[in-house]
Amino acid sequence: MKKITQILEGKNLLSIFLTAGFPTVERTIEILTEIEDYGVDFVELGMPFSDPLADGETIQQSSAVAIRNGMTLATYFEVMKIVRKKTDLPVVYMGYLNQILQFGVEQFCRKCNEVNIECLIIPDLPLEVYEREFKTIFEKHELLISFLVTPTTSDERILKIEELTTGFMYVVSSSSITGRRGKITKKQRAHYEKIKAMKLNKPTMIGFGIHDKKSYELACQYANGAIIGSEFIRYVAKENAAYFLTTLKA
Amino acid sequence: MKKITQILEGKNLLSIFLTAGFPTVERTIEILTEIEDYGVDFVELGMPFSDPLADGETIQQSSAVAIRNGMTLATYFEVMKIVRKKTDLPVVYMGYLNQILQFGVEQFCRKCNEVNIECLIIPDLPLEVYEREFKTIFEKHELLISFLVTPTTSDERILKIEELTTGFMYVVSSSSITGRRGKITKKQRAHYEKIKAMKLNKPTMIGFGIHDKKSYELACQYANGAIIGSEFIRYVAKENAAYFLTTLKA
Amino acid sequence: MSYTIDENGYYGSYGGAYIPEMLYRNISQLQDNYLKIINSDAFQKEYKQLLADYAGRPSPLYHARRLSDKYGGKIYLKREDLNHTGSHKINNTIGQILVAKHMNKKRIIAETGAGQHGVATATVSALMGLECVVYMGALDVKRQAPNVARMKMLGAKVITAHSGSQTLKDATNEAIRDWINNPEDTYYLIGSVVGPHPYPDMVARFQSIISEEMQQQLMEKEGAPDPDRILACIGGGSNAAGAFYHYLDNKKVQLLAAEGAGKGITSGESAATSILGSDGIIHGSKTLLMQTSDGQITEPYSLSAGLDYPGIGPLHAHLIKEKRLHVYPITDIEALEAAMELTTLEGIIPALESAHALAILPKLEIRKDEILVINLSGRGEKDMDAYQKYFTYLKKHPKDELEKSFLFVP
Amino acid sequence: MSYTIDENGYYGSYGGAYIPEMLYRNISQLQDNYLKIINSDAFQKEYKQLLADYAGRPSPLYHARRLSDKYGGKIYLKREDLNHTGSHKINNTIGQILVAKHMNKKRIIAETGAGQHGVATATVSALMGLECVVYMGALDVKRQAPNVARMKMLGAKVITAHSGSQTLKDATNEAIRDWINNPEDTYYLIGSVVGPHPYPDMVARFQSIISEEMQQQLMEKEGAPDPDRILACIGGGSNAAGAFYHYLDNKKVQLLAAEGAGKGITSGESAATSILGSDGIIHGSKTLLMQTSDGQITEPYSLSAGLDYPGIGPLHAHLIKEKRLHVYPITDIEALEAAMELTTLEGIIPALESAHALAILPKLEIRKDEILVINLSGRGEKDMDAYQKYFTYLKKHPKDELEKSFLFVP
Ligand SMILES: Cc1ncc(COP(=O)(O)O)c(C=O)c1O
Ligand SMILES: Cc1ncc(COP(=O)(O)O)c(C=O)c1O
Repeated sequence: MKKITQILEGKNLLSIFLTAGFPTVERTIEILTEIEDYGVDFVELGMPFSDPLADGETIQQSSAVAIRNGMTLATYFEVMKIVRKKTDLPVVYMGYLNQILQFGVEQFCRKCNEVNIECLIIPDLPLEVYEREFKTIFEKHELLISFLVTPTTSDERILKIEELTTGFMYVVSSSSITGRRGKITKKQRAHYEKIKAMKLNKPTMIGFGIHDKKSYELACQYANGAIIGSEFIRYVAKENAAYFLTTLKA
Repeated sequence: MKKITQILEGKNLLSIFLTAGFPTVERTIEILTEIEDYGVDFVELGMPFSDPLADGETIQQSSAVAIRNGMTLATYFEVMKIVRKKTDLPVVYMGYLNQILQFGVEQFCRKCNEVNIECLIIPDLPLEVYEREFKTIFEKHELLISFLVTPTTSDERILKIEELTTGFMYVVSSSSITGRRGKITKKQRAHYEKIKAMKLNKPTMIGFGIHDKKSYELACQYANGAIIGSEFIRYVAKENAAYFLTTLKA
Repeated sequence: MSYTIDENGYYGSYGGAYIPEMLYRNISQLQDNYLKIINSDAFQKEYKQLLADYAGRPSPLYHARRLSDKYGGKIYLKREDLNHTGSHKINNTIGQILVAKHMNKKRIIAETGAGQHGVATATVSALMGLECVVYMGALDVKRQAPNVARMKMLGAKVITAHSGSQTLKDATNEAIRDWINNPEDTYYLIGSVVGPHPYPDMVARFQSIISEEMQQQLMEKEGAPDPDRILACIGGGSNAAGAFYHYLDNKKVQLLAAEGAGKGITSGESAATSILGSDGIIHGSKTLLMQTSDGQITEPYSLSAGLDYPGIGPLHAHLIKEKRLHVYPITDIEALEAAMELTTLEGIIPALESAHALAILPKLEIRKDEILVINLSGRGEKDMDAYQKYFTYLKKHPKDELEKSFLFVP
Repeated sequence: MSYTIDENGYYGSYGGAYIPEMLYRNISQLQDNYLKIINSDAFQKEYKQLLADYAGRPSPLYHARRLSDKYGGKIYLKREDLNHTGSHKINNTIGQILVAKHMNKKRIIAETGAGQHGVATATVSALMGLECVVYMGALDVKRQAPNVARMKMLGAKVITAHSGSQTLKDATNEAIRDWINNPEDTYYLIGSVVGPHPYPDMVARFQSIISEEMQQQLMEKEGAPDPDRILACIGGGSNAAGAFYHYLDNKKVQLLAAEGAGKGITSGESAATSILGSDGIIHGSKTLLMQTSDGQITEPYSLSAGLDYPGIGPLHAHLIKEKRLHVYPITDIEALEAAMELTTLEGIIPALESAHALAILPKLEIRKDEILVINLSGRGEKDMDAYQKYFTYLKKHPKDELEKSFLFVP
């Protein structure tokens, strides 16, 4: 059984999203090697993209900085190689489809295996295209995949996503791009409740808009854990990430 | 016989055009009372109009100044009343039709009679309209009329103009608005020659573009005399009009 | 009673050709030949083809539903704004440029106010490969800058008129002076139903395509060719003449026009000729014009450069005298409001001139079953500057309802 | 071989819908319903009526004699410049606003480059009384200022996109993000044959009226519906798709397109996707796009805001791959020259985008008896600023023929 799969059986999981190469390549390596000490269960390491459709300003800007820092998919795997010398913290690949296509899907999969990336999130790879074109190859390389579930996803479709999910179901907290702050609304809570009530057979992680202890803990009541992205990056930018993590489980 | 008719039997006639009220009403009166001494045979006293279609910048601007000085058709006749106390120099009325219409044609004619204006030039009153609508009333008041003849006027039409002319035939020197300077061209000379060769039965005066001794004397070879307008006004503006007149017959 | 010219070029007591002798040959050539030329088959074929393929005619007759909902009745817009170059002016310039070609002229001159006639003239001159000079008042050069740029790109020379109020009247003076100076090869392409005979009649004929199409389109859409009322703005009056033309003798159709009242008819800054004008002569034509008691032509004012003219075509003077036409003075602010309204209700930004015609609507009592046609003479791109300024003003002063006309400085 | 989409929304290997799950419901609703909606009689009736009475269709097919004299053959211009709002974009926005109404949407969002699609969207939104938000890159807001003013007056909110190259690509990103944030009541009205399925097919269908009319008009004028070649410019490719649509399977008709080569295809500042692009995914569609070897999308450059896009519609990518379409890269200067030429020869100021299509002419060998149709996608009012600058530059540097592309800074 894969390490990530094991971890995803747990509760109150804390995952963070990090843009590879932000604010510098060195800092990414440092964060990845140290973060486990702060109670982070696994990391989504984002491959920066020039045109991240589903992302808000924080991730857009961190991506622009990372690209300017020379982050490429090749560098991404180099970073992971270095990281792997120090930690076997589970790292989920998160990135848009175009870069994988340019890199070559086969080679991409091999590289993931090499650096022990076990799971992928590709936000602009829809379920249907995955099934038709990518399922076989990802399975061949034993790469798990996680799909998003949003407030607009129908029940029928949630079940289909459940079926195809091999990693976890990424429950998008609200209908929005990444990076929104503010209190978790009644509507969002209803969405959490609905998902919980469906008693899905796959692990669930809630993400988008989780930004403090309160929203993190609330999410944990409904899912296996939560993912903090933009807010974490904001603290990284302020060089205050470690402090931020300590507040979450304090 | 009217005084102007007598004068028009002469040769080498010198006539000047003056905008009434330019540069001031007082100066107009002065010029009119003194000008005979400089060899001027008769004067065209222009009633300033806001939109003088056939006039160049000099007359446009002098007209604007005169209007600003309060020159109206009523003032025009007042000026003439004052002038008439000092001189019986023949004065030809020159002005656009609109003002005469507003003043009332009957009353206009009476006023002309009162101040001994014997002859009219109305550049935008075409021959045909004159014949149809104005001939009777002008004749009733014994007002003479002068029409323009231009280089584009056909021979047939010149003869018709000759027939209707009761004052003189105003031979426009070239196809242009007033105020052009520059040497008299071959084309203009040909036009002069043609007119002379027609041996017209009415007096002729050449005008438009006559601006110095040379062009004046040339015109005199082909007509009864010449009219100086814009150039005279330029000298008036420079307060040098008397000097200019002395150069013409020197 | 008849609304066509007599043999001397008069509509009743208005019209004629009060021109200096220097223009006689050119004008009489035109008088003698224009009907022969434009009634020839060859001319009509070329004219109609250019109207269709080049100008984009017929212009649609658009049922403006949301505007109708607001004012009642069934309001149609005759979409002259969709013509090539953006107004009705092209109908006339296509016609006259063909006349000029038939008369073998090599050089075209024109006056322009809003710049639409200047652009339309520069356009057809380019099309025919003829030299083109456009006279435009200095104030208009400033307030209709986009059109100046277009004329220049089209190869026309734009000459700024600095005299008088530096608007259309003065541009016209300068154009006439140019024609006097260039009597041989030059054709003066007048932009409205003004000037000496035969211009008012010739221009009206070229614009009459508007009402010709209106009749057909209403026939198709309503089963009858006659609307109840036709609304148009009047600068010189060409778009109105075109919109009224085929209905002139049809008394069942009411004719309504808007003129530029500027800051109000009693403000001293307006161009409301029908109210403030009296009989006189302007630009070679006997007509209604704004003038002093002494016969000096008054300097007019309207925010709309195309309506900023102290005269009116002799046909319209005659129609007013005969009570065949009712004229509404429309202030700058009323026109601006009407422009905003059409834009947000129908997605059509009208020319400021055309907005004056729209501004008649709130002044009418409209029966439910009534059919109105508003001649939308042009589009508003050239007026974006004024519109933006008003827009900004309104944002800053939402409460000043009554004071707008004094406070808004364009 | 077929040039229509398959059941998954692909033209050959291009197209599809590569969208995040957040857009799935909206996109699949659209996929499932668009054909049903637009093929209904009620829809077709309303669409056709608005095209005719509101947009001013059919747009003329104009035989450009002087242009033909210069280049040979018989050159027709399809006059999309005469449409309401000034370009072909209105064909599509009228169609999609009706789709949005059928789907009960209350809020319209759009991206725009040249501003023509933004204006066309703001226009139909006003017409239907719907809220409208338009995203526009900061650079485009600056260089197409007249259109920004128009959108605002039409009641649209214009939001400036400051990311990336601050052009069309970035505006599109922002519009997609808005749609993600507003999944309930908002309709995303895309302006070209780009984006996820069904947009490329839907937009192409709405623009296909162009070639539908072309066939009829050529039948009338030439006795046969087929020209020898059709020329169009490609930003995303909607006007080209419309001009080619009914000829796609008719191999006798050659299809030619122009793309924005900016300062030259080797300059590093261009938008010549067909030459510099490779397969990838942009804005939810698999197609040709300009990208780094690492899959980052390249920031494009063209003086023409409407062509300043690093991708191309999937239909066109497919046509290029199948060698059905030949694409010419056209530099800024070539386009400017072509714009000047059309203006002075035919009295038509084209949009800078359309000028790219015209600039193909000097690159062709044209037989005397050949019939060419150039799709004149829009008018040039919005580009007067660039034209004036070039005009001024040429006056100052008449001799720099070869250096122009380096020296002219717009
Ligand atoms: C759009 C538009 N409408 C109306 C006018 C007024 O002219 P007319 O009264 O001759 O139609 C103009 C003049 O420039 C114009 O541009
Ligand atoms: C006039 C005009 N032509 C062409 C285009 C390019 O778009 P498309 O390739 O979708 O026709 C634009 C885009 O704004 C445009 O405004």
